[in-house]
Amino acid sequence: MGIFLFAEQVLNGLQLGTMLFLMASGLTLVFGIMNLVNLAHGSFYMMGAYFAATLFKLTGSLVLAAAGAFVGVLVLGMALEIAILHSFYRRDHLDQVLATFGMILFFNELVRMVWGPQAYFLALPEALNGSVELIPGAPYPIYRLIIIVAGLTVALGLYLLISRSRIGMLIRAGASNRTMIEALGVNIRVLFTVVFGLGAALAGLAGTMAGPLLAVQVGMGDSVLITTLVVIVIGGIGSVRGAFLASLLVGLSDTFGRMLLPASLAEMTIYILMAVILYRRPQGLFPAHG
Amino acid sequence: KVKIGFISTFSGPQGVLGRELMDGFSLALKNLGGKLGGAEVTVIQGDDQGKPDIGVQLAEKMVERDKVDVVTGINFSNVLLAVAKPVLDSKTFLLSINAGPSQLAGKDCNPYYFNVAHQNDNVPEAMGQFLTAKGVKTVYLLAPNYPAGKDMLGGFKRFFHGRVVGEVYTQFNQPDYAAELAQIRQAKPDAVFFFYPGGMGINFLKQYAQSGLKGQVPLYGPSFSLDQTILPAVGDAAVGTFSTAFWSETANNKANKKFVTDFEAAYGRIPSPYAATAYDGAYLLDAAIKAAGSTKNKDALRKALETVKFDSVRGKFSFNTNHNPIQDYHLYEVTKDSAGRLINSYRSEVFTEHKDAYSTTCTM
Amino acid sequence: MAKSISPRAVLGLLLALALLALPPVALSLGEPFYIGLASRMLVFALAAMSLDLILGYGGLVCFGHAAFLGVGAYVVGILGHHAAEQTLLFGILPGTTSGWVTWPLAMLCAGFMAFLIGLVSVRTQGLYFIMITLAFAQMAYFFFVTLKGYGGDDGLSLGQRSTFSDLVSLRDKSTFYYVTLTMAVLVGGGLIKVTRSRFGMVLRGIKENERRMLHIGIPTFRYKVAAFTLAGAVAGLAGALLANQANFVSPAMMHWTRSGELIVMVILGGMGSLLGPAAGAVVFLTLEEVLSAYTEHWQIILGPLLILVVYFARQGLYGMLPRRRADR
Amino acid sequence: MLEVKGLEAGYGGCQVLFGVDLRIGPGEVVSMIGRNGMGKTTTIKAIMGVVKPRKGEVSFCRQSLHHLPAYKVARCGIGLVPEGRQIFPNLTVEENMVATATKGEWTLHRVYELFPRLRERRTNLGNKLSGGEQQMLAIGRALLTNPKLLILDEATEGLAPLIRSEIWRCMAMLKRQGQSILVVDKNVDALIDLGDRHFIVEKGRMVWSGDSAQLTRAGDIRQRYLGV
Amino acid sequence: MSAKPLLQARGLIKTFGALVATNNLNLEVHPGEIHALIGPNGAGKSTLVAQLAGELPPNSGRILFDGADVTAADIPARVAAGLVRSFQITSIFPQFSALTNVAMAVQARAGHSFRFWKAAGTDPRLVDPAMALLDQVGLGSLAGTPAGEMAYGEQRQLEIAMALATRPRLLLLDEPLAGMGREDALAIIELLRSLRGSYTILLIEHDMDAVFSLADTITVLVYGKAIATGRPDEIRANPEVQQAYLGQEAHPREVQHA
Ligand SMILES: Nc1ncnc2c1ncn2[C@@H]1O[C@H](COP(=O)(O)OP(=O)(O)OP(=O)(O)O)[C@@H](O)[C@H]1O
Ligand SMILES: Nc1ncnc2c1ncn2[C@@H]1O[C@H](COP(=O)(O)OP(=O)(O)OP(=O)(O)O)[C@@H](O)[C@H]1O
Ligand SMILES: [Mg+2]
Ligand SMILES: [Mg+2]
Repeated sequence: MGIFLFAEQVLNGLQLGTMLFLMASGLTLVFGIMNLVNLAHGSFYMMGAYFAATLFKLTGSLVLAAAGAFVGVLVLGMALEIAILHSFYRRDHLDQVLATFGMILFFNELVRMVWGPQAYFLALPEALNGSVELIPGAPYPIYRLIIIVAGLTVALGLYLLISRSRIGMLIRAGASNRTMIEALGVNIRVLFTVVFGLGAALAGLAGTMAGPLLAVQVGMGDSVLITTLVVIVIGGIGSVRGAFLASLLVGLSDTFGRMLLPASLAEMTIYILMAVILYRRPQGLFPAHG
Repeated sequence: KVKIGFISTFSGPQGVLGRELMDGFSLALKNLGGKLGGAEVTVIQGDDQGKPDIGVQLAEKMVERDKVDVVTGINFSNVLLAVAKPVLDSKTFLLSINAGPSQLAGKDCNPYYFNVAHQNDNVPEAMGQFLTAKGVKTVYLLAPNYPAGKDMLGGFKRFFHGRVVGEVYTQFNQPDYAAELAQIRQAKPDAVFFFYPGGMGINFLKQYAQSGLKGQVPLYGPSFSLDQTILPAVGDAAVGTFSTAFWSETANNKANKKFVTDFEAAYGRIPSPYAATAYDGAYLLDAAIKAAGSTKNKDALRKALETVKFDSVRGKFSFNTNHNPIQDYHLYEVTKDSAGRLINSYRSEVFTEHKDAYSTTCTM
Repeated sequence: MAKSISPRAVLGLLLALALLALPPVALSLGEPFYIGLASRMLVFALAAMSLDLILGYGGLVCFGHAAFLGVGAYVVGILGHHAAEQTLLFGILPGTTSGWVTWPLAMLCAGFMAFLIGLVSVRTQGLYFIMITLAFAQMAYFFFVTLKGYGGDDGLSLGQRSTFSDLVSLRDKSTFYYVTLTMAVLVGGGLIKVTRSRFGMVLRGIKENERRMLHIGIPTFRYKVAAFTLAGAVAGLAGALLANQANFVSPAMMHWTRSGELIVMVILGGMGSLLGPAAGAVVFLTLEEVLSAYTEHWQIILGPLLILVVYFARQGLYGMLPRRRADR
Repeated sequence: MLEVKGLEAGYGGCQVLFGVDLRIGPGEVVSMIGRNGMGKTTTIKAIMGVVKPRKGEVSFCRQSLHHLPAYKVARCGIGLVPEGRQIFPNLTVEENMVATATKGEWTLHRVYELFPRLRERRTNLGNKLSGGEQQMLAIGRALLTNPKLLILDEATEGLAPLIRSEIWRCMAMLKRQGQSILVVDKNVDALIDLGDRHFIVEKGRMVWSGDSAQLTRAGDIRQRYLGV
Repeated sequence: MSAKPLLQARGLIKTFGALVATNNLNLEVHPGEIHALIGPNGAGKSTLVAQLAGELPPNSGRILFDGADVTAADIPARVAAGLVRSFQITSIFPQFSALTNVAMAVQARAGHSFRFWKAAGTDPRLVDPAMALLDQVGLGSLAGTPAGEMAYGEQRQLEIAMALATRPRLLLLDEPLAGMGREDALAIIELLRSLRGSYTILLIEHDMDAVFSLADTITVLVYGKAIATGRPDEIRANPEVQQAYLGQEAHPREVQHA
């Protein structure tokens, strides 16, 4: 393997990883911290992509589209939490699985009805469509670089928010014992709604960024959801730091698996990785609760 | 009355293919006054989502419950192969208007199976022939990992005599090709031959351009990688790319001129080969049912299908002994038309009255 | 069991009659298609029951149950393929279509796979367990995708259905239906018996409070593995039946969405009741069939419907039945 | 300061409280005593709004708490040391305390003075504490909200005798500083020493109330309702 | 007191990071005695029980039960040998009836849980002994009540019945009186007293009334170390113990209510 190829693949792995992290951070918050198994997280990814695609068509500005989609999914997530999901926090995980599975079906069909069954393919503006030579002789697509940077920024922000800020403490406390945190004077209801919305919006952001790279289509969130689940489980459910490392790990091993292994075996890489890690550490790499 | 079961991929990244096929077929039906061979037509539509198992379920339902006369519409070879058994076992006609898996052309050929489009190997065979003649030394091959992908690259290699420096089968419907592109850059081939239909093609072409490879290694593909389901979404990144095909939107014959004009008028876009073969399929059925009188006498209908003549948008068309087409193949280049839209422009003839490689192994 | 005629008994009797009468009725209406559909439902009922054994009783939420279904189906498919091609499996074993061989073998293979997977996964808990079973199922999925010799991604058509003796031909839809029905009743009944046995008690205890089970001296690990194996084997049988019903096997049978649907069937029906999940399977497939006939966008109805069911019927459909006093 | 009148509450189908009356004046220390399962904790939950009262009035500092959500009740200035400690297992000792702390007399430093053991275990996760350490943490956490009224539900449970007397001492000190306290405990003698007034709860009703002197004398009452 | 101890911990060490929770501990529990373990909060009592019961592996040291080394044995194996614990926080099967709770423990003791066919709910070999045990702890009338709906004190009694059903030779009781009112506590103390002699018990309790009225031997743990072992009166008189643990609560006024 040449050094250029290696470097390029590392970047590819990072790009996939940071993308996954945008998904995983939101899911691990909702999943591990708020104790809600939200399979519909993939739907937020999809909605983000569709919102962005539509806004992009209307305005022609990628920044506007991304911002609009972020806000759109934020609102959608909060609305969903207020209307339905908040009453599922105390329910059994399986109930949550079933309810959010229902949401997947709903959203997929909704998108099919509103936007049609065929996929959308977005073209990037000329400025982002090319590549730059980070290392001379090894060009790399600008857009993918942007994804990497955006992902890393969000990662840092989230880490600070959750593990350093008082808000983070309250969220974690509320996750383990809602009643108690309320009895101590915290309006956990609103806090959870906001956190849920934020998680959804991050997924939406991931979808927005994936749109021009891949395709905007019905069900695009489903397979991403599974990979995201793999990530947060490897990282340790509820741990943002774990989700970050696991995202990069999964991104890199998937990319290199694809290069070094035959096609179907390559698809297995991340699952083998997960099984091995869980075998050695049944709570993931960074178990959030002792 | 004629009942047609139309199974196709209507959703997902490949959903455009189903739409193209359906639109082409419907256009023909409209031109034929809603009738095939004078009989009223009911079309029952089913979305296989590109998945063989769903295709099988749909086909069984159509054959058993709806009792259709003909199953058609299928765009993916893997779905077609899976659907073939329940349909053909019940002695229902299976008319392919796109997919052409080698198995059904060869050892698994069947009296009730007809392919009015192409056998998968043929279009790439033409490109193999062309690149060999052009003197290309090394080539890198990519296709999705499913029967048509295998057939396509197999066909290419049958006529390409240079060196294959890489042959990659990616997961079906894989959206991201970053890893493969990095490897192409490393391999430095003279040319890349890729078969990625529909949404896969769009993603591949876009990412190929973004990665900066476009100026370095020229791309070649079968028409399905560069047709009208792909070009509008890809834009200028595709200009100058060569493909081989048995049909293009610019094909110069009377039937095709009418077809392309009607299609554009009806749907506001240029048709793709899928629409073209679907259109032909309807005309074939019309002619055959007319000749056989009805769909009730299956033997008569089969005879009619084998021999009947119809106005193909491809010009010359006839069936080989294995019910697969004998037709011409040409080279095209992606250019811009006067309105600035991307189109495939005729460059040269590669094969005339070309037959597939499997007809000899077919014993019916 | 019921001494006087309880609403439950009446319900049961009606159900039995309806099940037995289905094929002749469908045939007389000229709709043989529905016999096939009913067989399919029974197969999934069996699969859902097997999942309920570990999920509803043992608290082991297996998100890869479809893998066992798929393995069972592939045993039938692969042996049938070799029988049709007259080739040898691994260069030594001849193929066969005999159900006497393939069905038990399907159970054995699926059971053995469940055993191995169980050994590794039951060490983990909760969501981790869910995910590790998913991981193994995905591996199985991609493994069969890799097997290009058996069609890979594209699946394998069965040349013919399993054969037993000249007396029963599964080719006949009604016969196949009755065979499936018999299997579902026998195995389902067996599972019910198991859940009431000492072994079943241990399973429930594990779900209720595993730590406590350890401290009354029960090495829970081996019981969980055993239950997992048993459930896998039964799912394997369901897989064998499914292969016969569809005449087609493909990796799609083990896709994670399939596993998800199985879980949905179990919860919908009411977990920890065996009969509930069986009903859940039937209701789910019926909904799919009915709604999809009604509108192309049937999932927009099914989705919210599922949410409503979880919201209002905490014990699933089974919980809505008139109840005997809880017999736990 | 806190006034409870005719409070009725329960869980789902079963009613637990059948008209509880309770009054706590400013700077007063009031105890609730009674056998297991008589409704002491439920009364506290109903005051906090964790359990929704079915009937009756609860007011705090002349403000009605009726149907206020728990967090608003808490913000009115009620600090709770709940039964069963209810430590946040996934927060460290220090985080457990600062997460809900408000500015006031009680600071982290003072709590550490009170429970040096907590300082030693400062970075431990909540669920990695011994039972008694968790109890200290629960008290510290409530103090740090600087409440006007401190409610302690079995706060000395599981504490070693030494610490237990430490807590009693601490409560006496708080009392001297004018802190209002509602305390539930099974150690009647200590309560008599500390409390101004006492309420005996029996089957969801207040069956007796009086000051320490009265309670000391009422041996029959104690025998009947408390079994001691 | 017989010469041979039933349980011996030798040089047991357990650390959590920098914290030494069990510090080179030696402990002997003799057959038939009630041995109380007391000490300040966080002294490492529960940690010790966890090690004895097999939940936590010690860093070093050995645990001998009836002469056999069980340091590496897993929980069920220890239970089978007769080393059984109860929990500081009630741990039962809340959805099961009281009877089933105990029957489950009887079944565990009987071994043979790999029985897939015969119904367990009506098996007299399980139900009869379970019923007898419920009667013994005074819960006979509540046999059919779901355990989760029982009063707290009753749940504690049930917990002990379950422990007894496994026919322990040594019972490890971690704060069995926790959260209990005076009356219930007295009932449990009575129950434990009635078990004296037939079972060996290692008792952890902060309720000094209970400890001094029940224990034959008391060991005091401070910072993971046993600072004293002896008869109750010796311990009460020990100034070091008073200073580290008892404080003024050993004051006679408190004790007189026992
Ligand atoms: N979450 C609950 N659901 C249903 N019933 C409950 C619940 N919590 C308590 N109860 C019942 O309410 C009654 C009163 O309980 P409560 O906890 O208020 O008693 P208490 O006086 O605090 O007793 P203790 O001294 O044991 O703490 C009891 O009979 C109990 O069984
Ligand atoms: N898993 C753990 N990780 C880190 N520290 C722990 C862990 N478990 C216990 N500790 C610490 O070890 C010490 C001993 O704890 P242990 O629970 O054994 O105390 P104890 O003697 O039972 O106290 P109490 O009487 O309060 O229940 C405590 O300081 C506790 O914080
Ligand atoms: Mg209480
Ligand atoms: Mg302890």
